[in-house]
Amino acid sequence: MTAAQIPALQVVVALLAAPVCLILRRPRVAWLIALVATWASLVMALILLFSVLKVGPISYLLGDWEAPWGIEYRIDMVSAFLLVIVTTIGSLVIPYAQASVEAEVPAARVYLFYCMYLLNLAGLLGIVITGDVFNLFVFLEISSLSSYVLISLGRDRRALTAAYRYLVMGTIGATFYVIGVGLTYMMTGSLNMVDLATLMPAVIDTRTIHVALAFLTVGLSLKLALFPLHVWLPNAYTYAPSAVSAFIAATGTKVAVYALLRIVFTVFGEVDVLSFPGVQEVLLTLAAAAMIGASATAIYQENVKRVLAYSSLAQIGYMVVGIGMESATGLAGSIVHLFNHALMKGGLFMVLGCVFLRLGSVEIADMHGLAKRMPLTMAAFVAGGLSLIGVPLSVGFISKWYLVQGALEKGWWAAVAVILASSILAIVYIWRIVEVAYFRPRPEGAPAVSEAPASLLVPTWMMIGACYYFGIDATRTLDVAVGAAETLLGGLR
Amino acid sequence: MSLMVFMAVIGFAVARLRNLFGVVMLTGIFSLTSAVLYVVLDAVDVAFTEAAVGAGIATVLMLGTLALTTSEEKTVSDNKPLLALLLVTITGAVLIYGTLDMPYYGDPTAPIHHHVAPRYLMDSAYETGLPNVVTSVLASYRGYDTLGEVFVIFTAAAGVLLIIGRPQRGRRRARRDAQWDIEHGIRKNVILRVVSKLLLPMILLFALYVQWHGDFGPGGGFQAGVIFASGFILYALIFDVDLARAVVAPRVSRFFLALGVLLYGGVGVVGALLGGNYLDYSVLARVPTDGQHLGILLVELGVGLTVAAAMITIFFTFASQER
Amino acid sequence: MEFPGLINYWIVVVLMMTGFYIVIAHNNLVKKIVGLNIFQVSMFTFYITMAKVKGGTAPILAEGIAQYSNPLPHVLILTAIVVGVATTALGLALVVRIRDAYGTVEDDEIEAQENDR
Amino acid sequence: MEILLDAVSWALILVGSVFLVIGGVGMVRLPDVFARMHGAGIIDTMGACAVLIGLMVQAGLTIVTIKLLLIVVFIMFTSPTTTHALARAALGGGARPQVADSPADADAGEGDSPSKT
Repeated sequence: MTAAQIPALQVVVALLAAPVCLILRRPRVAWLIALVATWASLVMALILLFSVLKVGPISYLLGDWEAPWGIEYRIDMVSAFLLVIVTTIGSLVIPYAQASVEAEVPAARVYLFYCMYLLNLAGLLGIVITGDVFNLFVFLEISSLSSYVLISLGRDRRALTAAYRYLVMGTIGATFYVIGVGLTYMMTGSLNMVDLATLMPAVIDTRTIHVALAFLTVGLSLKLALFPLHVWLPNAYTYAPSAVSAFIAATGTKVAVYALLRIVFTVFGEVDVLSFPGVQEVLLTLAAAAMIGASATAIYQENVKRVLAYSSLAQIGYMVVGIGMESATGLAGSIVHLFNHALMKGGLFMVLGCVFLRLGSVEIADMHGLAKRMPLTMAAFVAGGLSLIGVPLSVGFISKWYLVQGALEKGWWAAVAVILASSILAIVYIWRIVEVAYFRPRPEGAPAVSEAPASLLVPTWMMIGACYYFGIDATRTLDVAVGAAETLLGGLR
Repeated sequence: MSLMVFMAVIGFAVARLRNLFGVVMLTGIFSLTSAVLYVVLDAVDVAFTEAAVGAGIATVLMLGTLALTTSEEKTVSDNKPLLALLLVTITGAVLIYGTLDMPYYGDPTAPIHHHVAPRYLMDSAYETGLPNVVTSVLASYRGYDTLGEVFVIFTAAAGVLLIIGRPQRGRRRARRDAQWDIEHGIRKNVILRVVSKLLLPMILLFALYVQWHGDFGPGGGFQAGVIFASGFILYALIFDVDLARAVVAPRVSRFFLALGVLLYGGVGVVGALLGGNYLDYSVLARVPTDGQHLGILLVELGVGLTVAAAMITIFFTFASQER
Repeated sequence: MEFPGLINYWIVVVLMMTGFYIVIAHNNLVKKIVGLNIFQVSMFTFYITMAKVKGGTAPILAEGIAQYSNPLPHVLILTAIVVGVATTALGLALVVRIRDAYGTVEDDEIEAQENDR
Repeated sequence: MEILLDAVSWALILVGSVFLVIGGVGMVRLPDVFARMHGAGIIDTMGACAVLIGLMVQAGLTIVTIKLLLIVVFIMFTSPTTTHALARAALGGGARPQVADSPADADAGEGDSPSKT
């Protein structure tokens, strides 16, 4: 019985664990429930991935009502891959979060923190797995609401304004998305993605559908912080508690990119949206602006978390370039970059969590000569930084390699130049921090700082180790990514 | 149509007005007018919810925030009206451009009336056996949306607890300065107390009626939960908030908050255990329609519990803030 | 007669843009939440106007009634209303905390305080 | 008999709506908070109840009539209480009614209390 129910249980286990955390108000028990729930959803995600590899897309009817009437879960290669990404990060951040949350969240509310964390995870899983456009909005709201609350828990008072601004922009994005869904529903009469894809060619030339596509993309690009609409992201990642910024940086924007992929390639698949006049150019220029602009600003930041936030903006630019290329290799590059970036950024933010736990601040000025006191943490930072730059043998290299290959195939020299330029800028801002930590003498007045506790270091090193493991033996992630690109593009060819 | 013009006028007034109390009142009126508009447009369930939730709870919460932030007046410093106006007109123009190919208002040949909806209208009578099609679609056909939505309310309540919840060590008598006399005034005021005592049982009775009447007429879990909570909010407004907290201890409201959600999720899990997919009610009883009836009643109860507990928790957290 | 056919949608668009303008142009944090509220309520009106069928009654099955309005947008809006209230509640809770932390609810004053520290 | 019932109900509804208009105009024109409350009072009591009774006559002896009756009873309870609470709050808020309308007092009365809230 349970084998057939796994798609539903994937989301429901994490969803129902949250109220259980609320009832049992002890932090220790809440942490345990969160651990069990996240690891269970990781196991389920892996089972789903293997069954999708074997059997092909799975369809699961909620409440036994057929597709366009009831809500349907469609899991194909892309969503199974995303499920594994989100659950891996979710289950790695939990053991890490135990010590780091004790330090940053007032003790009386730690159980509520885990409740919110589980809701955020369940919301993200719900977005990835659903095959219904409106259901995606509902789970988008669950994950966004819980991430607003999680961000506002930061110790610095600016976390509150960061959460508030993210709430206002996120709600506008979600409302734009619903307007887009309303317009498509008005012209086609259905909410199911596959059903929409079949009905779309008939109505594609109407102006309403063009406007609907515009609203859907603007709404989602607000969520994934594409260049002009990224204003909320730097503050949100910088002032959130470190465990929260590690989780949100690694999964939040990735799921929004997935939703954009799903809309562009599945719902509007048959209609080859990217060949419309101007759409591809706009997307690529925005992505290029994101890559160059964000990497440049990252160099001048004082707070290391803010540096990483701006570098996330640049990495999102990479993914959007991959989407813009609309070729198998380009798309595979951006999909595999989803996974690689999640690992890198998650690992780097965890490193900063260790630094914050010991030092109480992540400003560059306070990190002089830190490597001597916290060798393991800073070594992890160097490894993560190198993989971010895209040094061979690291995951960053794999995704950059595929993106460059895709760009060469299409003959876009500008894109190749932008990718390389942004990697060079990445070297600059990573080196700036490494230089401060390793080569500056530790000032006398600085507090005596000891190495981060094992409970923080082990998950951090597992994340950074995964960066290099999947860098070297990239076969598994790559054939999933290429398969995913095929299924998405399958709609077009 | 005229109601819409009326709403547009209210919208402009809200944009112009400086005094925040006026703005909040106008938002309440805006929601009420939209509720009347929904009745005219045959959306009775939505009108019910919009009036109860949009006009009721949202306005009460905003007034609570204004009382806490004590900034009735808004400083006059619109430093970027032109840029905003430009952006708004562009979005508006794109939307109006989009409406040009839309099917005309209310024409029965529009695609949405032919693709998915006819099945709900035709078959829901004998598939779920409920006259109110909206409730059967809400709870059964698209029951998963409603589960997600109950979790949205759950997130909001837990979030408010997390953001401004203050651990209450027992019922401490809070000393309030000016606030105390006004509140004292209300408590001493006989007329209000007597009338609210008369009204309270009616409100709670009406809430239960709305809860169970959802299958046959407009009503259901959300509206019932909100009306139930408004009874307690009235009690808290008239009598002191600490008294109200004694009636519904925070721990109890937190428990019901989680209970409702677990009930809803649990019904789904039971359906899955009995062989159907998740949230499949027809396996709950021998005859499928009875199963649907049972499932929808339980699910609506779960929704009602969570929404009531969420609104009570949110209001009490707001009300017990110290300025 | 093309004219009345779309006039409803144009008014709904005007409503949406009013709400959108309030959110963008006004500094007061509570005013922004009010703007969000209006923006969402007008989006609900858009869905409900879409669902209306001329000559149709409320989708409650009763004998002798042939034409019903479309129930699906009503269900979607029931979900969206609750989402709107949840966002408003969270936004207001954040406003209260910001008021405690910064002493003001005006966006520009907050920004001024933020830059100096 | 049928025409008589219709005539009565239409008359009641017309009277009710006239009162509503008067109340509305009263709310706008009257200078003082407490005076304006009279306008609001008219709307609640005479206007709404007349229209409702007109509808009840129209609906004849059905469930709907009982529901309308309940609404009338509910309005009869709540509207005076709300007006009372409003008056008390206005007094609490510092508004003082304009008592004697002799010019001397009016200016003095006008000067110190901002009655036009």
